[in-house]
Amino acid sequence: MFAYLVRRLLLMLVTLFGISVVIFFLLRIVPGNIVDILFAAAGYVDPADKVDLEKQLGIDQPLVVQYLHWIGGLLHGDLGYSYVSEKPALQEILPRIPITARLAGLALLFSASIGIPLGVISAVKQGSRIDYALRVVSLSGLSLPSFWLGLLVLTASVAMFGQMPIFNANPRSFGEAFATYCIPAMVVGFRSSALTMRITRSSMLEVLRQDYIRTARAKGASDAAVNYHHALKNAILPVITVIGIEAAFLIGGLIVTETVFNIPGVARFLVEAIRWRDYPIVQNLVMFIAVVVVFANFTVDMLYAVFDPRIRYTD
Amino acid sequence: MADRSDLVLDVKNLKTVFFTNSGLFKAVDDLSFTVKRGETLAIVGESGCGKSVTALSLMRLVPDPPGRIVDGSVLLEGTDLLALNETEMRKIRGNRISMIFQEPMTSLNPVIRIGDQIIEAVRLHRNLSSREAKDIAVEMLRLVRIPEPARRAKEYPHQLSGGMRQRAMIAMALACRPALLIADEPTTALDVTIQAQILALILDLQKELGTGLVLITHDLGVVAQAAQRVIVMYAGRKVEEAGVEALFAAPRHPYTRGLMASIPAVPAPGVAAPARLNEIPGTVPSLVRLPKGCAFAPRCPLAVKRCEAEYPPLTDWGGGHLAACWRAADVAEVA
Amino acid sequence: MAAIDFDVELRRAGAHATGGWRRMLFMAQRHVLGAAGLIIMTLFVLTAVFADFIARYDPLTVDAARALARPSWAHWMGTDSFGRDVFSRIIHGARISLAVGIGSTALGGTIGVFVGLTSGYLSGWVDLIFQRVSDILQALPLLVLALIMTAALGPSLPNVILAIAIPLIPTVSRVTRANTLALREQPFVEAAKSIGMSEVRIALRHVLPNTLAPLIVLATAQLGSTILTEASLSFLGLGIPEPYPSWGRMLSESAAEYVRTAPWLVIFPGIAISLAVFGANLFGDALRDILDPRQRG
Amino acid sequence: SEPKQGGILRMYHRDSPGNASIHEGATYSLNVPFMPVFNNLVIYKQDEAQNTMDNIVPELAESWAWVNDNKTLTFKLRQGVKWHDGKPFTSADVKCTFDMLMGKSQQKFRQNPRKAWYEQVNDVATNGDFEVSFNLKRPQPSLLALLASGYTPVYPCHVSPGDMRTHPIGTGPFKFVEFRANESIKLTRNTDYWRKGRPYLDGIEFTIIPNRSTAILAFVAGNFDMTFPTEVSIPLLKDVKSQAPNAICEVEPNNVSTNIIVNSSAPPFDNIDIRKAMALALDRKAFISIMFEGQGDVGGTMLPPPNGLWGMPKEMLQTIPGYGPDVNANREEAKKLMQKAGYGPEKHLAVKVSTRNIPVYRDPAVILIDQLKSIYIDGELDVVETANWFPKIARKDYMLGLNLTGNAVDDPDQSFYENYSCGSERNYTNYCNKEIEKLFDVQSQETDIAKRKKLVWDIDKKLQEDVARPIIFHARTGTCWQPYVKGVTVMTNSSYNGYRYEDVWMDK
Amino acid sequence: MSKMLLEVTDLRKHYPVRAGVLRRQVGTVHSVDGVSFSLGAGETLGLVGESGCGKSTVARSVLRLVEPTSGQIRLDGEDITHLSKTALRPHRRSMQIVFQDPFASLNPRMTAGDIVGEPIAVHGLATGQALEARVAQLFEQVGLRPDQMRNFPHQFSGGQRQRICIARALALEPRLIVCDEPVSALDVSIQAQVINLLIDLQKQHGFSYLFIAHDLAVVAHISHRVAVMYLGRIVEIAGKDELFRNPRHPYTQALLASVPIANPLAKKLAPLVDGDVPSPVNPPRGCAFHTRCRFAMERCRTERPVLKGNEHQVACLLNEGTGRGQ
Ligand SMILES: Nc1ncnc2c1ncn2[C@@H]1O[C@H](COP(=O)(O)OP(=O)(O)OP(=O)(O)O)[C@@H](O)[C@H]1O
Ligand SMILES: Nc1ncnc2c1ncn2[C@@H]1O[C@H](COP(=O)(O)OP(=O)(O)OP(=O)(O)O)[C@@H](O)[C@H]1O
Ligand SMILES: [Mg+2]
Ligand SMILES: [Mg+2]
Repeated sequence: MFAYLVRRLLLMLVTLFGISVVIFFLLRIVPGNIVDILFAAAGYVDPADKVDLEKQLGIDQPLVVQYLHWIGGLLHGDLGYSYVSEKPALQEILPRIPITARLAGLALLFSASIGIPLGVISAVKQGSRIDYALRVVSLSGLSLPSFWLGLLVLTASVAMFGQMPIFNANPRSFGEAFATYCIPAMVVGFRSSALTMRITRSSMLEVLRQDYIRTARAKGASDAAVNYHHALKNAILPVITVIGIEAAFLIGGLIVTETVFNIPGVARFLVEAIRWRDYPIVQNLVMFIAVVVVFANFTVDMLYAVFDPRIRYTD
Repeated sequence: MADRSDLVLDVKNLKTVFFTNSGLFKAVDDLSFTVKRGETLAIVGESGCGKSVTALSLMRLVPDPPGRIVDGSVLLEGTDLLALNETEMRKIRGNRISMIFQEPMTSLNPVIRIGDQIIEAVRLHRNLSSREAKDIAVEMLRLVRIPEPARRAKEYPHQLSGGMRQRAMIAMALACRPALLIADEPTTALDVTIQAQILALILDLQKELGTGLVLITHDLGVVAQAAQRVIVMYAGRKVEEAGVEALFAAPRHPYTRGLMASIPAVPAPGVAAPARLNEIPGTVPSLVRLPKGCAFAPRCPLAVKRCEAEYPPLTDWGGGHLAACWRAADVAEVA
Repeated sequence: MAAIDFDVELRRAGAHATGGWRRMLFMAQRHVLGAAGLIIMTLFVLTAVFADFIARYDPLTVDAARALARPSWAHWMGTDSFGRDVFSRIIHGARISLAVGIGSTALGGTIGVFVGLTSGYLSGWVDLIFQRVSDILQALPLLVLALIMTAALGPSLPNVILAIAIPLIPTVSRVTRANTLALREQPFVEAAKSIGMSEVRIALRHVLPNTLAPLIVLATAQLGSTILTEASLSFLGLGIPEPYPSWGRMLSESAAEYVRTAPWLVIFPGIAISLAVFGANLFGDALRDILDPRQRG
Repeated sequence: SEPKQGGILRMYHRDSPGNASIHEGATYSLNVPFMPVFNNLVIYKQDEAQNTMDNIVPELAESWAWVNDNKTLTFKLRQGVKWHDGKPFTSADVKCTFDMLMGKSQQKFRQNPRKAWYEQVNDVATNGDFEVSFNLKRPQPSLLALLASGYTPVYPCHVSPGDMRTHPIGTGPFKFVEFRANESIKLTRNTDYWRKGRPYLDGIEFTIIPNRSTAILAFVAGNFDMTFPTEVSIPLLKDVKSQAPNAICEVEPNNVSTNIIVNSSAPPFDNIDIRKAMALALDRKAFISIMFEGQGDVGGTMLPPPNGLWGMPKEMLQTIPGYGPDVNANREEAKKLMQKAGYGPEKHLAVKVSTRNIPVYRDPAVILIDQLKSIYIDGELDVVETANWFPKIARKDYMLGLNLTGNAVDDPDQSFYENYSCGSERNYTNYCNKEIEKLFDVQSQETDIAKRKKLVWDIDKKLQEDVARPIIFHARTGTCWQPYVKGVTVMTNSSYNGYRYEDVWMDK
Repeated sequence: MSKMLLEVTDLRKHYPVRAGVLRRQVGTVHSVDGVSFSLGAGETLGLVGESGCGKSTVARSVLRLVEPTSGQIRLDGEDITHLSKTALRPHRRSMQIVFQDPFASLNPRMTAGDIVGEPIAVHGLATGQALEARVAQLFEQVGLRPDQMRNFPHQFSGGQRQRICIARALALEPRLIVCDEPVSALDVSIQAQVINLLIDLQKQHGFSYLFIAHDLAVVAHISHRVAVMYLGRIVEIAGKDELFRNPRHPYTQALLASVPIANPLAKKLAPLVDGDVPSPVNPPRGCAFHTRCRFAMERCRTERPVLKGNEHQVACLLNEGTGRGQ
């Protein structure tokens, strides 16, 4: 087990290193840099100023040097300075993380707490009207562009309550907290709950065909015991994987949702930073997201071992 | 069939079909038999002839859809199982009637400890504390000769070898001391040396508990060693039934006879070159398009016109030796 | 025992549906939703192919005089602020959206299959590298990658397709790899080896065809999500640019300004997107049921 | 009713400005939130809608005078004014500010987009702590107009340009509190403001909402007291009106012209005939009707009257090719020119129309392409990301570009020099006509307004006839606020100058 | 033993068990651990043993479908253990394999005709009409109708599928056919058909079979000589009659005693051994069977017996290496 952990961590480091290379050089391939943008915003460029500025920001140096500089800093906890705001990147990124984390957490929670039970019901009642209805609803969840769903929710909220949930970093009341976090989380979670439901359903169907389910029935176990005790315990494994993968996809959904609901989280910030070619922000944020995703995958693997006694990472 | 009170199981005209997209599968067709207390009834026949479906029908576990028991009655200690509702049936399953499945590898829930799976079986039918149930579980494991039962109870199925898993299955099936145990090919997936151990174990326990046993197999050797009475099935139907000695001494149905002849035996000394086996030509018919008459007729060396037109009735040839063959009388002569 | 109508039961099980057409009809009945999905998809594909004949107006012609017309007989879905016929734009938009959907799925799928097959077949170093690369691609969120790609390449149809295709590669290659590894152990592959067949030929003739079914299912599901990704990219200003009438852009741009004042500008592209994605998913689901041998009843 | 003290004005912001330093930016995204932090020497009267010379009032200066044959502009400065950090304001600050703008000081701006405004200024001299003079190379009456722009705040000497980008210090009615990129900007009342009794508001809070529909919804729902100024498009205005009928909305020109930049240094547009044909093919009315439902203005370089001070009269405008009312006739003529250049129904000219990936750029480009179809030009839209737009234009890597030009001050000096003088950084088209350039100087020195106007009209007409940078239209946009917000003035010939907000108050 | 078709000497196949940070090998699965045997032309060698004892691994190694860890495989006297893939190709024609599972052995997406024709096509032995004719001939040879060539595997019954597999193996006219449990998955009544077919084919063509099964009776029926494997090793090898008449290894005896005899009057089953087969990862030291052997002596725990004897070889320390007599 310990050896396995170390090995996994090493692999994770390799992956993260790879990501750092990819993201760093990918960004440099993207035409246009912060200097261009700054001058575009000003509508003019004085070549001398441009050179000065490039020097000042250090983007005149060879890429490899820049890369080593970045990684070196990263290892010391120094993320550099945002080109745009000129504040330490860490200071820009850190306060936004809890916001997105809360959203993502709530969305996952929502997705699991809706998706899993509905998936079980749908599988148990396979072929029934309920099954069809649930499948159609979940599919419509998957078919709505998320910005569109978000806008609909906002419009409906204004039309019905004359109010719009506007982000408030320090909600004063439950209502505000609900509006700030839960509604957007539900919009994001709706889509992934549809996914969770589908995967739960197919996983359950698979498990329900297994011999040991028949054994449980032969013991005289009730339907509920068979479905939830014997079947779900086995069916949950692929669901965990999907929820883990969802964690990565969630970031994409959050970019859009944070934009629609105007939530100052990391996802939207990332898009802005890409637009501004604010490399220190983009690089570090992407690295942060990658770390989260990689750890999410790792957690999923660990959860697997918890839920499935057959998996005991001994090697 | 003298003493009715001694009957654990009385199956009459059982008919189970499958509605599939290639047609109607008559998996079990008009099957009747009885099992006495402490008796072992073997059901033999080749793959797909309806042995497992028979077992599942007794348990009322035929998957629906596509399967359905469409006719007959199953009297277990006098109660017609087919007339019970699902809740009542659940009280009987695992309690008065229980079953050991073919695949010990897949028939145990991989994510639940062995002990807990047995405990569940006990507590479903006995009003016991979990402590007491646990003791019973360990006791059962000891009974099926699993070494260190208390430790093994805490293990998961994958930590056990195939033979041990089958023992655990047996422990689970017998935990409530059922009146009838159905063992559906309990040793097919195991090696010969392990098979011998498991068979001996089942028979011992059966004797000990006085349970009626339905032993399903396709291995005539196993039948000969274990059963008192035998049913031979072919394409969903019972084609022959007899006491084990009578059957082996003088099979009345050409299929039974062919089967016995085609099984390779450990050879008698002195035969140098490999000898051809007696084979039954042709293939097992599909259960959808069964011939109108005797299903075995196309492969039968004795087949006559009548066989193709009319299904032969089960006839008693004396001493409870039943066979369904127009030419049953000639079989013995030919053999 | 209740009387059982054997004929009804058999009909329900599809026993009467033998032979080509009747079988297909039965499948359609059994998988009503899947058939609906197939019909939707087919309609969209036909629409895309015959857009020039179906559309009643040029989708790009601007006409100030008829701007923002409500849906009417002349303009079934109204016109946009440029006076362009929304119906014609949606019809032509089918081309774009399907080009994005099918194009990126096909591109990502093909590369993914190649990578997965090679990786599963060669194992060793190649496999290790491919797997790390796909780890890397997978840890970069799809939308982020697409964002950077479109930013890098500029928003044009091929670039958007490429940007959406790349994140598909790791998913597809993983599925292919897993299947390949499983198939390599199959006796029929060993049999092919034992007759002295070359590895490449085995991979192409024995392994690939047998991984196709799950891949087709995956592809249909991905098809829907690529269309949605394009819409999201459009919303973030990085989708297919004007003048191509992509559904995503039609929706995201008019959603901002015309939800209430000219709702037809929002509703129809919205329906088109959802319907296409819905159709692809329905069809994909049914395909999975049909192609998955374990699902057969 | 009497203005009331108090309340925080909540406004959304369309876009996160890169930094907080007005001098380093060229977008009113900076002016709106940060003008309230500063004072100028002089300023356009904030409660007058039209910026004119007559509406310029003193601010940090108490008075000004033109001396030395109109070659020196002297300001007497207000005394007792304090920077927000408590340091006293003196003439040194003024000198520092303009020296830096002219690139003469040690410290440098990261960018200095309006350096050209001070081309004619020799130096800025102080005379004691409270007097400064601008010494000019030649008379330039409009310098005062430039100094009155919202783009020309006075910066403190003792704060570095870098700090001004992140934490601006001014003398204005509001103090900077915080700026969270992509999130919010907060200002609070400067209790020490030199103008007694002002500002009325306790503070201003901007919430940055780049997504327009979200922003408008939030305004409609009452989350904001005011929209971002001049950001409400005509269709959205209708939306606001229908949902919040009480809201007050004004639609005014913002002195931003939408124009076509033509790369005349490379084929095909090095051919004047093709340029002319293109100009003739424009149907400006159609643009305006599509983009603004009719509420826009046709004009030349200068914003047309009545809102604009320098625009050509209508009659004169219509004599310019392409401005005539008969679009079809114009296009017939255009076709002839095209045929002369070798194109026709069989041989179309393929052209790329480059523009930025923003609707206000893209939409007119789409219309343009459609209109060019009528004269055998097949346009293809080439959408360029903001980051690449300017380098691309600078490389002359385009044929036609659709561009927006905002004029900070409704004054010919600002527009002409910046956009049309040879070698100017922002002369994207490299249009260079020495004769016209001479005329620029002539009008610039002219002190008689009427005469100057004539000169300006002639220049403007010539520029249009040369198809240097055909102006398509001048846009109008809306600003909305809740009925209880009072004292808001939306300026009608500039969108850069009216955001001091010291007169705004809330009646609630 | 001069004219041997196949000679296997001290064959070993070890699979590494990897673990740890660097995926270092921490253990070894001793799937096959020193197996030697030879097979003459026209001869059938039966190989029996419990599940997991390495029978299939021997089969695969002989065909070089897995690379043996060590040892030597000589086909017709030529060492093929280390031949390259290309050099091996011509030899592939001499040896073919039939697998246990007739369902998984056939590519579900190819027609039966294509499957059987594939080896011929791959070796370029025939094309077009000739190929078709040859396939038809093979079909007839294994008792299938040539018109079934166009059918797909799922349209055949289990026995028929195994015939297709046999036809495919015959296509290259090999001299050695390795049969890895070819009848285990078949119905009892079909099993006899396939065994008879194999016997008939051998009579016609003089093939050699390496015939693997776990059913002693089946092996006994078809083989000339029988080898018994236990945990990766051959523990006893002898002529069929000799082995059944006079099994010397306690394991062979247990196997024989465990086969249920299809005669109700015969002696009832008495399991001769207890417990399960040990794991091949950590095979017991000494004699691998000592953990289950009723006759295990102290010596068995430490000393590993080797095969001894001439015609009847046995690896047992009892009776000075001759095993336990009957
Ligand atoms: N779920 C099912 N759907 C359709 N047909 C079924 C199903 N289960 C069983 N059958 C059919 O019923 C027939 C009898 O099957 P059954 O499992 O009882 O055979 P068996 O005698 O137990 O064979 P084996 O020895 O292989 O276990 C088979 O021909 C099979 O096709
Ligand atoms: N690729 C492999 N990697 C690791 N171990 C393997 C591999 N293949 C086989 N083994 C192990 O080698 C041992 C022998 O396997 P093999 O398949 O040869 O047994 P067998 O005698 O054919 O068994 P069966 O009767 O079940 O077919 C087993 O313990 C198996 O787990
Ligand atoms: Mg069965
Ligand atoms: Mg094997």
